[in-house]
Amino acid sequence: MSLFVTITLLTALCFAISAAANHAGLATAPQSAPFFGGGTSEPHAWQRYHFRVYTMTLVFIAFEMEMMFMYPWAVVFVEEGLKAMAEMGMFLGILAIGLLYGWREGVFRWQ
Amino acid sequence: MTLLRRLAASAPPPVYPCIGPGMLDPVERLFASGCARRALSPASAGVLLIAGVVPDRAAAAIDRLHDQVPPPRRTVGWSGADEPSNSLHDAWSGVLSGDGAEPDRLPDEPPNEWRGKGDHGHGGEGMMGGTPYGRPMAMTGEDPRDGLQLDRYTMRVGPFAPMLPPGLELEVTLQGDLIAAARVLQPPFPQEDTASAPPACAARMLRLLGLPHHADRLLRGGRVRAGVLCAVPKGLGAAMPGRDARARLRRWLDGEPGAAQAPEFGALITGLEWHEAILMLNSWSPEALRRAAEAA
Amino acid sequence: MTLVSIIALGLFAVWTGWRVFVVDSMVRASFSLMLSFLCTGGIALILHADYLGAATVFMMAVEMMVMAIFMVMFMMNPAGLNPMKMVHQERLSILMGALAFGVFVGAVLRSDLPDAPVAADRPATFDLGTELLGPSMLIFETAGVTLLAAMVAAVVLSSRTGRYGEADAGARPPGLTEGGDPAGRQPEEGGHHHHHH
Amino acid sequence: MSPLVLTLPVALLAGAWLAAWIDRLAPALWGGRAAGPLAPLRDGAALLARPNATTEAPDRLTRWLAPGTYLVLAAAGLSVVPLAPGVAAVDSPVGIVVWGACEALTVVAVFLHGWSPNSPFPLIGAYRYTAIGLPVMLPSMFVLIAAALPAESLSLIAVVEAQREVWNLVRQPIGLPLFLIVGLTLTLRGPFDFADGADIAGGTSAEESGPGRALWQLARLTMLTAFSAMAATAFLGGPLGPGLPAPMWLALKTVAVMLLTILACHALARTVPSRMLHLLWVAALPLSFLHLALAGWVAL
Repeated sequence: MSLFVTITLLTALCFAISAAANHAGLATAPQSAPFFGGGTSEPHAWQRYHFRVYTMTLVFIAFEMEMMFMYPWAVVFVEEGLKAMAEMGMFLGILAIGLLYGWREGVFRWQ
Repeated sequence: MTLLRRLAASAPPPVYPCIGPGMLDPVERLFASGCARRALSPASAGVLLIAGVVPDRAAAAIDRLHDQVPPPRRTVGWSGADEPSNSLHDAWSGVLSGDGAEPDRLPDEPPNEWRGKGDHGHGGEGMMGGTPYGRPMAMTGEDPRDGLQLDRYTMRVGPFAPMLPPGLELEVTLQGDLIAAARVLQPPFPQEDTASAPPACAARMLRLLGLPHHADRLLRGGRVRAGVLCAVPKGLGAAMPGRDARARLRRWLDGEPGAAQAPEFGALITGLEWHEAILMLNSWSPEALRRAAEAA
Repeated sequence: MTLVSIIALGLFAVWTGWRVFVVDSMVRASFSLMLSFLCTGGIALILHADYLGAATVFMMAVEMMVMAIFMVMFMMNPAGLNPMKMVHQERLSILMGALAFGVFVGAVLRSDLPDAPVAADRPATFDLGTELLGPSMLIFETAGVTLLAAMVAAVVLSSRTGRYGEADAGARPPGLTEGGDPAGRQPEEGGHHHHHH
Repeated sequence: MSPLVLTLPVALLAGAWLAAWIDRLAPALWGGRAAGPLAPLRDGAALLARPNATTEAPDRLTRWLAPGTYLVLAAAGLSVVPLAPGVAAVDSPVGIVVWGACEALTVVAVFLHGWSPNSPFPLIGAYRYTAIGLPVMLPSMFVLIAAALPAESLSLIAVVEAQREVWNLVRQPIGLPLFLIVGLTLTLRGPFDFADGADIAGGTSAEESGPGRALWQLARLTMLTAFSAMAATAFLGGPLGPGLPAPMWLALKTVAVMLLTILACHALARTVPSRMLHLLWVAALPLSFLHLALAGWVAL
């Protein structure tokens, strides 16, 4: 509860500051043209942006989901002892297979 | 308010330089001396510095950059003969007080008229059509790497882009941050030999690697250890084996001059990611790039 | 205070969830959905399900970030520069939504909710860990292998490069009629592609 | 809610000023001129005295949300850090996960900052940062989970208590270097500044001026403060120490981590994003596997 209240208060404060800082008047067309070091462009910059490492993000999400199991595991690690250690070996093994496979298929590069 | 303005006036003025022929080295030394801060974009500047006599072909670009400096703004001309730091500071004080602010040079017209047009009065038509808020949307096309046909975005960069030699104008078609096509529109301006000297060239590359203090040290005549070379990927811009961007930076750091003429670089940067392409271009001296562009 | 916060978060979650279908920009839609999930994470925090709440926020931030990337990549007019309607089969959707809502509300009202308050200082994360290493070990391991399968499937389906050459080598888009010419882009002769590594 | 929350803005602002000053002292290491303690205020004033720039058809809502979110995340991250043994502004039993959530949302804030101006260089910066910022979270999770092992808890107060005998820096020596990668990424610095690089003319900040720009820079510095405090807690025993009052120890250790981060920022070169991504997955990630295995072995 205290975390929730604190974050709510902080959010209100920071967004108020941000609102005050981002107050912008009206700019003329040449003032608001995008920057190309003197050059120009016709279309909007917003586009179906070709994000080059999309496969990496998918592997990352699966990886991250597995990692979420590790937090409760860390809490009981010392208590459970060897059982937890073996568990971790298995866990890291599974993750390592995913990592090796992705590396072998070359997904951690700009495609 | 006056306290804020007094504090601001004592800060190094943020200056966006438009560098003409023969002025690259003096401008770089000016910023390395610390009397002004080089702004990487006009939006983050208060003063526009026109260094040297800029050819007519770049006049429109100067107008555009001038208007992109948020008002109030000032322009300072510099021929290289005198010490400009006083006039830069005067201009900066003028910017802060708002006296003698310069109006826009270009008319207040959007790239395409959009008000009141189209389906909703914002210039757009249907899903992708029209010119919403003055510009069309990018359209899909072939991709050089993974074959996903996503949008191609064409822009003309330069002649005063901070990551390119002054005068160089490139037409670049990007897909994401990958250069799908590139064409040289105008060659870089001719520069004095000092601008192509090994320390000056190495300093430019070091800035792109995020090491401005190392770069300043080189310009002051100091040395930089070769450990920074690891950051330049092997084989980038290799004309032949062992002659890649990393090798060229190594020669510069050792004080040896680089090649007198670069290969035709429009084709070389095609297919590269933007950061790689910019590093590669800066691994040749501005003169080498100019000769290559004029030969093509 | 607790009740008021939960109601406020719930209303905000519903509002941001509704915004997902109203805004034109894919980025705004993705992050509206993220806000909606953050609110449910906040409710879990208030109810002292600390790990569950913080983990929800963590996971949803990452997942909605990736979703925004894919939405912008593959949707027409991704920034919503032209106004558009993001919903299809509106009437049916509303009907199904109302029906689902009714079923869930009915289930909540009809079920016998437990009334055994748990002490606020109960080590819930510890209990969760013991459960994962004890009775639920098999489920936990199965989840690990399932996620590995998801990783491999994601790579197989979305990566063009690989050990056995390009994934689309020799592939032809299907024709619009049976046995007809490939629709859309014509496959290139020989499939030459410049590759840089 | 503890009244200690009121210390957060003070600590963040003081930390931001100190970090900005250390940044301006750094050139002296390479023979340049070091600036005085007023220099950050001067540069801040130079930004505040200028108007905000706008771009064509920007996303005003996200432009407003991005720096505010970044600032909130720095404050929320700092709120779970214990200021004295057993005392934190927010005593969360899952402080480590809360910090992880702040890291994840930072990627969102930086992405929105680059997306909102509708301009190519900020857009490239936003996507490039996302490509690096997401995988950087994995070493961060491994490192913090390893720090939680000897504490048998996800609470940072317990993490501090577990370091009474020996600091995690000694027990888990690879942890701090790996965590520095996270800090450099979270604060868009040096070798991991893929959002605001020089090759894209300042990246996500290229189209910004005035107070909006000042707020973004301030948020980066506050995030550095929060990160340094978190690293000091996870590896250097946080507020533990003889003689001095506990918060003083925390402050000293925070400044030590801050110095280290700023030094790494100025001394290390940034490579191209494609290569960095590859290095993160094939070098940093296996290294964090090893780190966790070693930490587990030591903890048993």
